[in-house]
Amino acid sequence: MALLEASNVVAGYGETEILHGVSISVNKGEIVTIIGPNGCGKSTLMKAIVGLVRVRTGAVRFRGVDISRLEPEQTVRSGLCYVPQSDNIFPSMTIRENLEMGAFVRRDDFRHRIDEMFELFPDLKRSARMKAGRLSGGQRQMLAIARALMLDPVLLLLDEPSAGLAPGLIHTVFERIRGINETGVSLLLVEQNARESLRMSDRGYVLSGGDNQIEDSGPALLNNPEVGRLYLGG
Amino acid sequence: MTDSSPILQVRNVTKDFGGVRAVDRCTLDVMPGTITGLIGPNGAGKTTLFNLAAGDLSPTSGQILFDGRVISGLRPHQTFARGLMRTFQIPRELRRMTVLENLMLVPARQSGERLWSTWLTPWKVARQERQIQARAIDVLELVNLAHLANDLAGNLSGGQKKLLELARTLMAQPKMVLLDEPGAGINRTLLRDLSANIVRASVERDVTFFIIEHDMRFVMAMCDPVIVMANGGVIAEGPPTTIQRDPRVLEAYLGGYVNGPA
Amino acid sequence: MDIGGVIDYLVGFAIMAMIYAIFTLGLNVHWGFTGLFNIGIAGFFALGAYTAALLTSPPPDPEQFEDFVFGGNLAHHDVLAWGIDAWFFLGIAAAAAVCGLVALIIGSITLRLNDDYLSIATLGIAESVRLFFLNEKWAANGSKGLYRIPKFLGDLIPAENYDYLYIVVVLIVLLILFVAVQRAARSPWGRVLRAIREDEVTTAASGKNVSHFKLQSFVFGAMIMGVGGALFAHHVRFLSPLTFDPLLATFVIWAMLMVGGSGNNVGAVLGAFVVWGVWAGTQFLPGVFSDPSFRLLMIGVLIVTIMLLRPGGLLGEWRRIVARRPAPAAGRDATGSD
Amino acid sequence: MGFLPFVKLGLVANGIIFGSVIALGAIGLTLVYGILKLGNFAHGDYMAFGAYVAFFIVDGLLPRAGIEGAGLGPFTFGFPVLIALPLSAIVVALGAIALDLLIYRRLRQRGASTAILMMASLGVAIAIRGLVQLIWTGDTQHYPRESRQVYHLPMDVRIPPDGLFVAIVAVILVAGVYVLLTYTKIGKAMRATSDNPSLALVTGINTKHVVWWTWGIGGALAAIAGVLLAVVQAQLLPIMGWKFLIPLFAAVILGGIGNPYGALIGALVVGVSMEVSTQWINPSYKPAVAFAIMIGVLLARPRGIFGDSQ
Repeated sequence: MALLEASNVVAGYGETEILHGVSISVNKGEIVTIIGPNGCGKSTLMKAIVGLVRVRTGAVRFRGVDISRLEPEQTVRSGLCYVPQSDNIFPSMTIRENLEMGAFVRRDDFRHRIDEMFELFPDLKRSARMKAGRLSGGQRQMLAIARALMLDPVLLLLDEPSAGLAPGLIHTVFERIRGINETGVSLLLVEQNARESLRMSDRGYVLSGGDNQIEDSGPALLNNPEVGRLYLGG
Repeated sequence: MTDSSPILQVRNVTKDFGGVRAVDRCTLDVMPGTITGLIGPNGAGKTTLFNLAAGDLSPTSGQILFDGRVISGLRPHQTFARGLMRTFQIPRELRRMTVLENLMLVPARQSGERLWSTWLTPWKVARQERQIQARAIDVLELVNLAHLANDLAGNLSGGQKKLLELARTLMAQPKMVLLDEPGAGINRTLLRDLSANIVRASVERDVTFFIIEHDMRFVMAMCDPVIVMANGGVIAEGPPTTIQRDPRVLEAYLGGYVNGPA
Repeated sequence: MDIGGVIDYLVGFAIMAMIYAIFTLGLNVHWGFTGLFNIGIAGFFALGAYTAALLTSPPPDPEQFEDFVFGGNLAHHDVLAWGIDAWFFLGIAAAAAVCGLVALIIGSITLRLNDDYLSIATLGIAESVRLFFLNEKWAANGSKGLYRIPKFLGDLIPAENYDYLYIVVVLIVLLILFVAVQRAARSPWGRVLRAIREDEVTTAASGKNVSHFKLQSFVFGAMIMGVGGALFAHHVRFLSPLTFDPLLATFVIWAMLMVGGSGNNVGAVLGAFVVWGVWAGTQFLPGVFSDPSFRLLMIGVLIVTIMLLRPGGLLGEWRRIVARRPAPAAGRDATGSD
Repeated sequence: MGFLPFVKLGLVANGIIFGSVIALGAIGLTLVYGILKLGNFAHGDYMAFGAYVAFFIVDGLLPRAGIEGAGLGPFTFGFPVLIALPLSAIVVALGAIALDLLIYRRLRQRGASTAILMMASLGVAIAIRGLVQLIWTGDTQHYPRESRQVYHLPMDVRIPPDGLFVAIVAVILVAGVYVLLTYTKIGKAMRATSDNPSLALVTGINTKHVVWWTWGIGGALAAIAGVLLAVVQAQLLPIMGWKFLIPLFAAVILGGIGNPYGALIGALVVGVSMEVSTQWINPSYKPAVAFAIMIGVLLARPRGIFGDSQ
């Protein structure tokens, strides 16, 4: 059984319907990437899964349980953590406090987890008492991911982790993501940077116009000429 | 067909938000009379560039010229007065006002906007109102919204709000319009109407359009040239067919050969 | 009570209701048309009333006004020197001008900032004006107050018939202001104000200088309130800083606009009559209902109820009443988009 | 001390006492402002209500149980006030939460604008004052008191023992708020919600609880501020809270909206300025001084002296 299974999800904002029935799944241990041209509904799909956008019809099952009616605060407790694309840190709190907020729903002692995060992201350790608002773009992204990892999530949802980063940093971020996956966390990524993310993905989906278009293994999608056509028409 | 001097010139413009650089030494020209497309992956800085040109933001460095004069740093109503109008990605209609009122607001230098003229020269105001209303109805007919003239704008559908945004720009009779994703969230039929309206305005009213759009069919069918932004700067520019075949553009979308070819 | 007494009472009632209607019109310009949140109406009320009173009052009698040294004898020569009671009208105009000036100064500082600041600033204006007239005994006799404020047309009309004259004056002023506000509200000027109320960004993108228009609205509304204050001064003919407590000089006016329907000038006038009628009427009720504190409580509850049930007021905006659809839940839309 | 030789130190001391009362009110106001985006015009009336609830306990309730008294040690008030202080805080805290459930939550769910929220809070302010006047009349009241000698400190500083009490209570509470916001889970959740509400939601923070805590803390601090104000002013008046709004908002704006530490500093600046100004101008102009400071700050630094520049 798939870890996460979204079937025929219809969702949108106000009167506008963005997703017209999208189905995706993530199996345990996988990295799955969703790509597609701007405005295809990738981010909306993420938000629908975590409960920030209401799912109008269709179902989202996580470990077999329907989570499509849960509040975001409840989906987090079930082991599904989400990193938004931007504004994904608490700027006036210190880095350590940001990590503590990530563990908000944990009831056990999570100090060792903070240390683990500092080991994974040494940059953050050096400035643990600094206000997060003073971090650079790349460090912010790292902090946001570390924050989400504080819960030992089963599945991590990352919305465009490479957005707005310098090319050199993008590579580092993807390295880290691969490292996270190796510790047993399954990942669902929405990415603009299709090539790099598909290369390390087990599977990928291409969305366009709020519908599923193609599903294939990561490398196979990379070589599919149809993908380019979906982006640039023609 | 195009003049020799560009109507909009972006000169080495940079915009930082805190630690994030949204627009990075961007330089581009838009020629008068064209329908120029602006495409690029998310976070490329397109909307920020529009905000800078329209006066909603000030650049950190660099200059923007419109019609040969510097406009960067002006406030929105001042860029409007120069003949540059923008629309919003998510329509911002005036909800509790009618569709007609939404349009009648737009024309500049209405004598009735001076408080005293509503008392001292009401006949002048009334005459101008009649003219403006007639024009507004013309524009509404153009975009097929005339039957909704007296409905509250807040009650329009998403697609109709998009048309209202376009109608507002037609009402202003600007020299140039910045359209931010006019096609997002509207259906095929409306999209066709919209394109037809843009082309007509461009030809008949001599308006220059600069359009951010993600629907590639729309861009390829209408825009020439197309400018491609990525990471805050321009990476390619040219006629749509060339852009479509340009490997750099696809790379920008798919994530380039940052560490050598894949 | 004989018929004459009833009529006298009704005339007095109508005068006050109409004066309140003027304030409600001014508040409608602020809140109903522009969305400016003025909770310091009392400040403009007092400023208008004192300005008019000081300009028209006879020179102070040292026996009664120990500290009061303000000139005040400008109008003393002869109230009818110019054929009509020019000083009376000059006083009203000056009241409007002073209120407009204060609004101009405070508005130009606060209106370009966050909207919340204006409301706090209006509170500050109200308190500062009250403190000024309370403490500066030389200006307005402090807490003992100003009395013997002249009647319109002086002693030409016997005191017992003054209300019958004055109701005509107030009615005419109210009519003039009503027409002026109505014209302005329905003109392109009013359209810009309503556009600002709906969405400032769109209005700016339509080429309108938002902060200028907000300032115009704030000044215009404040001037109307000044006129209301001036008319009040010549009606009650006694002013003290205690007259302008927030209850009767600010909150009641808000309740009137809420009841009448913000954005609706007819509603504003109607609301003034209804609320003032209820206010005046309840004093004849037995027990707790005539207690001013109970009425204060009711005004608060009324405002909250209207905010919860009909934010547009009972009558709604003059254009039409439209069923409100629930807005999408705020705050649930996370950041970032496709 | 040499510095500012023209300022009377006694006034500075009074200013600090007064400022600490402002601080208790302003911290609650700024927390509500930051987390709920609501400039709460009823905050002053929460203070007044708290003072009157304490009055009811001291004057009506406790005497029946045989607990009475004034002139505890060096202070004018008696032991009952110490009992009433926490009780009143609890009552107002619960009241503030109840009002949120009854009014503000519904408005938020409807997506009401901040102006509508503020308007509703104005209605609440009026209603509370009406209620207070209805129950306790509009006349001046005071807690049972015995007059006491003031302390004479060096440099001609004289402070009433009550003032000392007020300052100490305020210091303890401000320290408590600091500990709460810095070290406790709910305090951090409050700061996180104020910082980035939608991220707080996906982090698993129960924003509903955060809202309750915010009102609870704001209400409790307001109630205590009200009691302390009644103690230093030696009287209760229904309008005391409304009159206090200007210094409260001035402190909040001075410190940057939503910033509790800024509000503390802002409150001390406002309090000291108001007191020291009496050296040159009529003391009854104190609220106008607070207003002038606020306008001055808005002119120079619209986001407050300690506000972020972003």
